[in-house]
Amino acid sequence: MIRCRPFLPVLALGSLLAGAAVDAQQEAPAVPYTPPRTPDGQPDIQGIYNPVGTFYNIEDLEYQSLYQQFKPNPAMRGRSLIIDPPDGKIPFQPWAAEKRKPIYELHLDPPPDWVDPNAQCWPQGVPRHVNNREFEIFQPPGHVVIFNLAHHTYRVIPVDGSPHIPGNIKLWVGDSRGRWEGNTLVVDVTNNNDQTWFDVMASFHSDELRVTEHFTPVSRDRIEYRAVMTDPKVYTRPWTFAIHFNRNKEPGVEVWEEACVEANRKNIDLLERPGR
Amino acid sequence: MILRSVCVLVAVATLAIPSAVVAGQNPQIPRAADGKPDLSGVWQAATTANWNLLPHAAEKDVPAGLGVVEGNEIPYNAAAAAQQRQNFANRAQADPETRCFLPGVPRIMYMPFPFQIFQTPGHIAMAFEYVHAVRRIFLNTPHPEGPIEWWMGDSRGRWEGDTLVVDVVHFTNQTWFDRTGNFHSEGLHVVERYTPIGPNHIHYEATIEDPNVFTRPWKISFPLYRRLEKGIRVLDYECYAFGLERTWYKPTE
Amino acid sequence: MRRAVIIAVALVTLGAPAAAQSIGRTPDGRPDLSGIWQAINTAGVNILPHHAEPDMPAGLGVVEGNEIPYNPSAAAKQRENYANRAKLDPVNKCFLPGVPRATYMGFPFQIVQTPNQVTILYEYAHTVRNVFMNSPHPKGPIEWWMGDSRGRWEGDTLVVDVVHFNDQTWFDRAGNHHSEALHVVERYTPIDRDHLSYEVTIEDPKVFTRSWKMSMPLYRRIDRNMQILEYECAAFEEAFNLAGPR
Amino acid sequence: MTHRTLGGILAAVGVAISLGSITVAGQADRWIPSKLADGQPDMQGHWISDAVGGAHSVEDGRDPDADVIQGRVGERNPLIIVAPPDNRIPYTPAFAARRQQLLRDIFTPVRPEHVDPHVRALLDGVPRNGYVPGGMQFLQAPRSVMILYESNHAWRFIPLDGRPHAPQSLKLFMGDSRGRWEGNTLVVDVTNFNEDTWLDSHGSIHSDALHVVERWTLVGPTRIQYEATLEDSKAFSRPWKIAFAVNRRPDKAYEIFEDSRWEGERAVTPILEVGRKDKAAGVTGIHEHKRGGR
Repeated sequence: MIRCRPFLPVLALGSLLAGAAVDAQQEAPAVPYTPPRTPDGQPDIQGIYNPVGTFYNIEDLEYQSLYQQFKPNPAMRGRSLIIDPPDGKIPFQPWAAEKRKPIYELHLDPPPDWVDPNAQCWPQGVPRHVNNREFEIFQPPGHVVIFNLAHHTYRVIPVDGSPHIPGNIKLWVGDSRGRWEGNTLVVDVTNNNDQTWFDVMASFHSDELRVTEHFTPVSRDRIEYRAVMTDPKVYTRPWTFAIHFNRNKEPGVEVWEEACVEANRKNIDLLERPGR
Repeated sequence: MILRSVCVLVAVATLAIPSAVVAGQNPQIPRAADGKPDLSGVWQAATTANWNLLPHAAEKDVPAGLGVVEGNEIPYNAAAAAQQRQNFANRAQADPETRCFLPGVPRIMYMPFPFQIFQTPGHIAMAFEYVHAVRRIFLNTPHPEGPIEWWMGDSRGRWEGDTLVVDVVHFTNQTWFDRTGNFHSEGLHVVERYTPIGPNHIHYEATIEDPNVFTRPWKISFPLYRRLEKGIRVLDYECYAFGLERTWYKPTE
Repeated sequence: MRRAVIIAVALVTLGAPAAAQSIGRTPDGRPDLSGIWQAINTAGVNILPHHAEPDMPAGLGVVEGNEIPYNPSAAAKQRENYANRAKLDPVNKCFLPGVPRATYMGFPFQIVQTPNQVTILYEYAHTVRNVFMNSPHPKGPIEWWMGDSRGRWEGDTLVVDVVHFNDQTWFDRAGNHHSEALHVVERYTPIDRDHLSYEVTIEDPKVFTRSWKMSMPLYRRIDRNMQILEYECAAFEEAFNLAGPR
Repeated sequence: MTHRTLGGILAAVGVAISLGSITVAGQADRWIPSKLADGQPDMQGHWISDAVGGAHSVEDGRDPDADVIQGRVGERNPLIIVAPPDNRIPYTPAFAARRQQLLRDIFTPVRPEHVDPHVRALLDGVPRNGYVPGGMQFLQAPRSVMILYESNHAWRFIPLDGRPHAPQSLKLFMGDSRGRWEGNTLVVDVTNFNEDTWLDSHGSIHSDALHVVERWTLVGPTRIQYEATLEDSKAFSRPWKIAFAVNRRPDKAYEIFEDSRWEGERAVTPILEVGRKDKAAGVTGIHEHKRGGR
């Protein structure tokens, strides 16, 4: 049997989400945790983690499954991964809410232009990059690098005080620059392009999106994560998204290759267009 | 007092070494905390090997190149040689690169895009600009048991003196070595050798073995150049997404 | 103690000009710039910061301040050039690329250095530049694709003054352009044996509101048996079809 | 005037030739060129070959009829082919037939490759670049000689350090040159040619097996004796030779100016239009002319 992990986003997501949202709202331990240090003095948060969240509908945890596995969970009705604003909704400007509405409504059977960008194997963007599948945090000197199992995407976060790249360059996972505030990794993400969604529900943004992330290790095996999204083109105010990550404690575990474009027949058809 | 002045001298001499050594035959290699050569940084090959591993004249948008294959010959068996000719004839459609697929190893190493090496004692990672390919090189651990077919293979490394030796297996038969249809099967076995030859150059060598396709192992080699531009970083080249952009964000007019 | 300090200072002095010690020199004491060099960047695509497009990798740009000070009409022309770049880019017709574009087209070039003449041989379209040392520009008006280059040494820097351009060349594939009044000053400074710092000042009162600069490292190609080959693009059918009828 | 004209170049050629001819053959033995720091005889400077007409036809020189039209009657028109004695390129039967067909195609050209590569602004190759109109400059850096041709800003970099040729499969317009000094003679071994250049405008083709050995002998302060042996196992039945004098340009301050050939190329499209029209009208013929060399 071939041991490669197939690209099966629907199944994988379904299993990941079983009961995930319940965990999401649990309180962090009260005792302050001080992680060990890497050789270059960073708090050491290296390891493989699973996000406890959902990229199906970050605004409404009642709907936790995708496509054919659709099973609403009434217990979670009204709960959201968005902790600010208090209503748990993305504060879209009116035009943007209008624009999103039909895409939102047709998400179960979207026309080609309204397919979730991530389902097309495009990189996830931030924060979806850490609200997706299993990922690994790696801390070589001067950097925090995050490798995501899904689509083998990665983020490089220099923590050396270097400045952002010129503003007009737009990237799929943006340009991340980090710093440690105590044991919390604070990352400023700019240079995002406008092609990614935060979930399957057309939660879009513009290329003026700026994300400020906080990674706070609260125990050896758990990191609390907050991201503040600012985008004056699309939102009426900044909003905050919160999840946490649990360490994968399986001994000797490694994040292995997962091809996406290469394994997805549908996408191959999309690629058959003039020019390389 | 004498002792103290000697200390000063030693300190100064140590500081002065890099400039003196750069000019000599014994270049200063940056080292990691564990004493191994420090390969970390942004690197790029400057060869034309991605177009053709072998010597080739220029074509439209293809610079000429002297080739990177030792002996200027790839030892195909008869059937594989025929397959290569067929690949060449169909290369406009058949090259997996035209579909933006992961290019495999060693091809990713000479794609004309930068990549960044991250290094810790047990684990070396490479992050590539081209289709955000990544390679994870775990040191001193065995390959997972196969059969496994990965586009980028499974890389396991070890240090031999100042050379990082990386053994790569578990490939698919879907990748090519270049745009002229040079190819391999899933039986491909690549042994890479990364030898720093100064602060800003790595000598890269790969031995390629595939009993299904080649009659003997063969070698490629070329230098990797450290990108010295201020603020250099790996950007993105998400080529499968080109031309498929959406306009979700535009206000309706 | 005092003696030790003196020795230490002497050593520091020796050690300090790291580049100066590690670079090769010609018999007349000048830095030896000879060899095969290449810019490894994407300035040929766009000298300004840009994201990726098909066959055109992203890049951080090489222009100081990330801005080209066009006057309004020149800015409009750049936008028009950009929109029609597939058809209008002179390099797509295989024309000589001008200066400084020849430096960062992604092809290697070779510097041949003699005391009175430094010649630069480019692989792209067998372009060549003769940099005559310490001599004046010929009297204009002259319009050459590659301009007229006159060089001088300022310390370890080869400074090349280039004038007498035509208005037909671009700076990159993004339609950044100039007029025949272009004045380029190039500065080639060795960083070490295998790297040059290449800095260019661009001036053109017809097109820019002030002078501006680009800079990049140049890498010595240390590939085995490295030599300049040919990119004779006029021989490619496509170039021929694109260029004519004229 | 913003561009130097071909006329100006040709006038300069005339001056150089008359001066060059002063050199007496007997002086060559006694003359010792000055040496450069790396021991090379110094051949730097600007030179012009005496082989006017060779570019038109290696075998025949310029056509006398064309000389009448161009007002060049009485100008020198030496033959440059020195062996075999009949001044004919010893083509193999296959290449003789190919060339014959090419001469017909030159008469009614319908494809770019029916037009002289020189007219198409392609590189002339070796040895043709040495006898097309325009001079050349020799520049010598340690262990290397560079030839900068005026025509079409072509150049050759000739390493003298004994390095091997580029891999055989790599084909180039100008070939791959490797040089060495034998006394006062620069011997250049040139291989790796493609099939796309002609040796003259008269369709004198060669194959990619062409191998040229050039001998540039400094015979006096103002003269180089040039000789080239051409062998080509596919195209020629045996090696053959060309030879001509190359004279120093008297103007010490001379500088090579830009010759942007392709950028100004306007000839090929009309040539092909006429050729296609003729071909469509059933015109056939063969490109030929009188033997003008002497």
